Amino acid sequence: MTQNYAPEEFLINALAAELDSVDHVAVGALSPVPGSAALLAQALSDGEQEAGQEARTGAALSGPGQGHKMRVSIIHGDANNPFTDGGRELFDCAGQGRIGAFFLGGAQIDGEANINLLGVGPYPNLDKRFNGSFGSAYVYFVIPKIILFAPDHSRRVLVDKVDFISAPGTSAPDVHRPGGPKVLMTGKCVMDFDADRKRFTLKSVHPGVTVEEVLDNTGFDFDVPEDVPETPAPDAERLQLIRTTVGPEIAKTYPGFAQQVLGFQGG
Amino acid sequence: MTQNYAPEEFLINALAAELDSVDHVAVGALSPVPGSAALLAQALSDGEQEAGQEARTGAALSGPGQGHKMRVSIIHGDANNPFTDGGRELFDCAGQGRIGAFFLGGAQIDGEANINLLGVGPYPNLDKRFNGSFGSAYVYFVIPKIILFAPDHSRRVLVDKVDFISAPGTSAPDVHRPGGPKVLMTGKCVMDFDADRKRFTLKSVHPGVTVEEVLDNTGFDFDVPEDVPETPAPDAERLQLIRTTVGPEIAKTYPGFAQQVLGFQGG
Amino acid sequence: MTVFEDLDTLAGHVADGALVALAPEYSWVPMALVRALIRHKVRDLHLLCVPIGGLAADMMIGAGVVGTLEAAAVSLGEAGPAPRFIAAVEGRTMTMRDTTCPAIHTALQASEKGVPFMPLSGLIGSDITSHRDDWKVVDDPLGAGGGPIVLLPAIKPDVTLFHSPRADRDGNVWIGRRRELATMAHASATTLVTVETIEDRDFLADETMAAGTLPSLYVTAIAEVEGGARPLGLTDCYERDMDHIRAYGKAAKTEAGFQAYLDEHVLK
Amino acid sequence: MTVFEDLDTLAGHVADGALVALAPEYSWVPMALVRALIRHKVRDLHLLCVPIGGLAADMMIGAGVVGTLEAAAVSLGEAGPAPRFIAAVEGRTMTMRDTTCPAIHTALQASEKGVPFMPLSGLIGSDITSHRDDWKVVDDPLGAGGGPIVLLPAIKPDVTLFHSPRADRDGNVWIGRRRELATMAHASATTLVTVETIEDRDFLADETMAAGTLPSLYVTAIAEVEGGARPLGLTDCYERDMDHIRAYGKAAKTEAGFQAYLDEHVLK
Repeated sequence: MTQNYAPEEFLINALAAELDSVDHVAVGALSPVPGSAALLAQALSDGEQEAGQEARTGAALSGPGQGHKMRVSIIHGDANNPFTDGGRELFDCAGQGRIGAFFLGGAQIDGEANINLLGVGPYPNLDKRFNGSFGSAYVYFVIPKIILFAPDHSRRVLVDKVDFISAPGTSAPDVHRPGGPKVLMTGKCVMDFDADRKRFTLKSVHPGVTVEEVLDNTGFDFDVPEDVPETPAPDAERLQLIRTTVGPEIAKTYPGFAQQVLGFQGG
Repeated sequence: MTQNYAPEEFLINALAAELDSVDHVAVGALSPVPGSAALLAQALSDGEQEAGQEARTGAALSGPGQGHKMRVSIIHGDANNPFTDGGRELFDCAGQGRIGAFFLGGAQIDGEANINLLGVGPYPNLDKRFNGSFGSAYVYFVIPKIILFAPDHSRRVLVDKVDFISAPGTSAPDVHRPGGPKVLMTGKCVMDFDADRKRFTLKSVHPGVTVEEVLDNTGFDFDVPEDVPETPAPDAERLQLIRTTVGPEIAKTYPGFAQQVLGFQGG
Repeated sequence: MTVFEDLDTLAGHVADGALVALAPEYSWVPMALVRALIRHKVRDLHLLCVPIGGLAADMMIGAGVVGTLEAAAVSLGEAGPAPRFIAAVEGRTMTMRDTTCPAIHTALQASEKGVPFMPLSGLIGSDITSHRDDWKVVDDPLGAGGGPIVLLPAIKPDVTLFHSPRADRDGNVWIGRRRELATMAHASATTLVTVETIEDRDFLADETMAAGTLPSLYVTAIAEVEGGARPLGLTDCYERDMDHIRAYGKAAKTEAGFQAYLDEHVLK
Repeated sequence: MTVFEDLDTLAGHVADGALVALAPEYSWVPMALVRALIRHKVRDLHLLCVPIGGLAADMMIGAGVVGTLEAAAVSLGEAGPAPRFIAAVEGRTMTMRDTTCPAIHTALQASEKGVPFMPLSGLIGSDITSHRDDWKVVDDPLGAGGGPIVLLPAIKPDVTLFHSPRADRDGNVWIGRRRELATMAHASATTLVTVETIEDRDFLADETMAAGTLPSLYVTAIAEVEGGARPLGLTDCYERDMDHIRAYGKAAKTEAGFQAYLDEHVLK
């Protein structure tokens, strides 16, 4: 199948769809694709807003936050970084319930949505060490919509049981937990997570991917509904938005990515 | 007895003597006399430093903090206010052990050094309400040298038992308490406080005041040693320092006080 | 998203019975907004002074706006005691929750961090503590032999109110070194700000300005009100009017004198 | 009182075995000071990354400076994994205390406030928590039915290290919106700062500058070191040198390559 978009552009579009109706999306370090997805969702939300509202008056000062309907905060970003209270502010802000969605990765993710960012092997005697757990052990609890992002869909990443729980997918009922995993986006499919059942359900497969291929490459059990639709690919208008609106904005934080993947030059 | 100084100047001098060898003195709101005392102690400490050290080289950048040996922080002051972390910083700074001395007043002070800044009568049904306890319930515990300052030496202020304990003079041994009251300065005398014995001892009486007068005007029991010296009055050199060095500095925060009491004009 | 409104619309966000946190007394107090709340006849507020009340608190108490007051102290500063506060406490016409400065800062920090409580040193043996049934003295819960310590439950204001010299076009507000204003806004559900002026620039694009800026993320609505802190002062903008405050302190010693002040300076 | 020193004297304040807090990796990292510590052969540090380590931590680990590392993660960012860190953990040549970003911020805030612990949400059920015997999961000690919560003991660093664009003649240091640097300094016994330049002015006399200033009260000593964060970046001063960092990441994959890097860039 011939595509007129890069795999990253497909994922940016698919991730953005999961951010519909979120007020405030925060994006962590080293996350060009999630960051672009958030900026795309913002641009789409602005478009809806403009279509649905009266002509604005007193433009420049009519509404702060640049009039964006959705707020996007890119941590440590050279743009779209609203934080002025030091490294703790992202976490405090999340604890206050002011962040609606956030992305987490996982070197390992298991069927109960436990994530491992730390290493492989019997802790502390690891066979393979990764970077570490970052803030996952906290944000996974307090941000309502955590989107797990694992572009490498393989049995190496999607395992039956993680070797180390950086952050658990679910908690006992008496644990204060307003947040948690809702969606898993991989390079092959989208899955929804149900915390009560501690189980993923296949939501859609990406163009050219079969359910069998997903099953073959996933190390944990999950539910497969009768009909599995295809994850929508970005249309021409959407690609235009990614390249002309998102590109220049994400270039302020990830110039290399913007140039190599989205074809954005200069800035 | 004819004096060539104001009563406030006497107290500024006497309070400054109690600040000898303190690294960092903080002064709260509405405290022109303690503030002036702290600035005098700083000036005296600078004088000793200069007398005792080699000629300085590379003056401007040889030592930050203006080369003052003693640091004086005047809370909310328009000068000598080093705080940049909001209202909590004074208290955090004290909790870190970075403040050596602080002044507290008391509408009532009793013989166990309990202080009452809140009101007279059976709480909460007070007969007479005062401003409130401010930060006393905390700073009294964490700042090593609290100097109680009660210019009105009377049985109305120095009572047998306070009606309300804004902050207790002593604590049980298991309570974390690196700080507490060390000295009581009144308009008539100086007393030392011994936390182990929960008791004040008369240290000196101000010029023209007798021990009997102190006993008559104090509502609590205290120890009186065989010999009670006179509290030193400021000599000409010290008065000069108060009026020419302290005056302009305290005028930045208390212009009316500097003008009316210390005779400092302008600035 | 922050919105720009006029003063009366801004005041309309404060509902009867709300827990309202007010900027510290020595500066940045939104006096024009306080006067608007009095005109709007807002009632039964739980007013939290951070941590000390002054002219604003005294006026709101006198005008019957405050049902419960939580403060470490209330005073007019060099202008003496706060007369309506003292009358309300001595006359038992208002519920008084006595506290101490760092306890207010700490309880707001607990909400800022989204935790149910925070520990604070000191306080043990104070009658403040023995009368606060929401505070709890526990043995060191770490079990490390640290002795007893006080746990303060989080205070989560419904509304924070303050005045600032300036906001930018995006609703970011300059707070300078008054960082308690950030803690208050972080801890609160709603933050209402009056400013001297709204500038057509982006404070966050300038690292020097950004350091003293409360991001619009925490700002619900802003009204441009020149002189909005008068007769109190505002850093680098204007000094407080001590004559006015002293005259208030004198007038407000009686109910009639206070009403006359209200009629002349607030209601007309 | 803060003193002004040269870089080597500054490095001399860091004793073997000290608990050292290091500025966050994305900027303001005192690389020249880190290189000086390596040259001074400081040993057995307990290095606390606030909260993430990078080039500085990796170099210190590789050079044998670090006995214990406490960090939420270590990485060279876009230049990939931190090779000496990974070799030390996998080779068990260093004690690793795994943690999570907000736990480090919170434990420093506990020291800032002078309390023995602070609570933090989340963490329960993470293997980080189950392996930290200094963290304690307790039932809501308020007894308000809040459920279990984790208490983190205060972390009190012996020394905090960072680099800044500027200090003033009084030893006040510009930190801008990098406010974790204030928390670190507040929490630490000693704070050592390198700066691009010492300016002959008083930051605290200017309310705009004051908002982003760490007062000299918390600053032990300062050394003027131009380019002191290179090859990392410094806000509004210079960008990080990605080619250099990538070359380091490649060289440090082997012990020999790392030694060659040290010989060329640190020891010579």
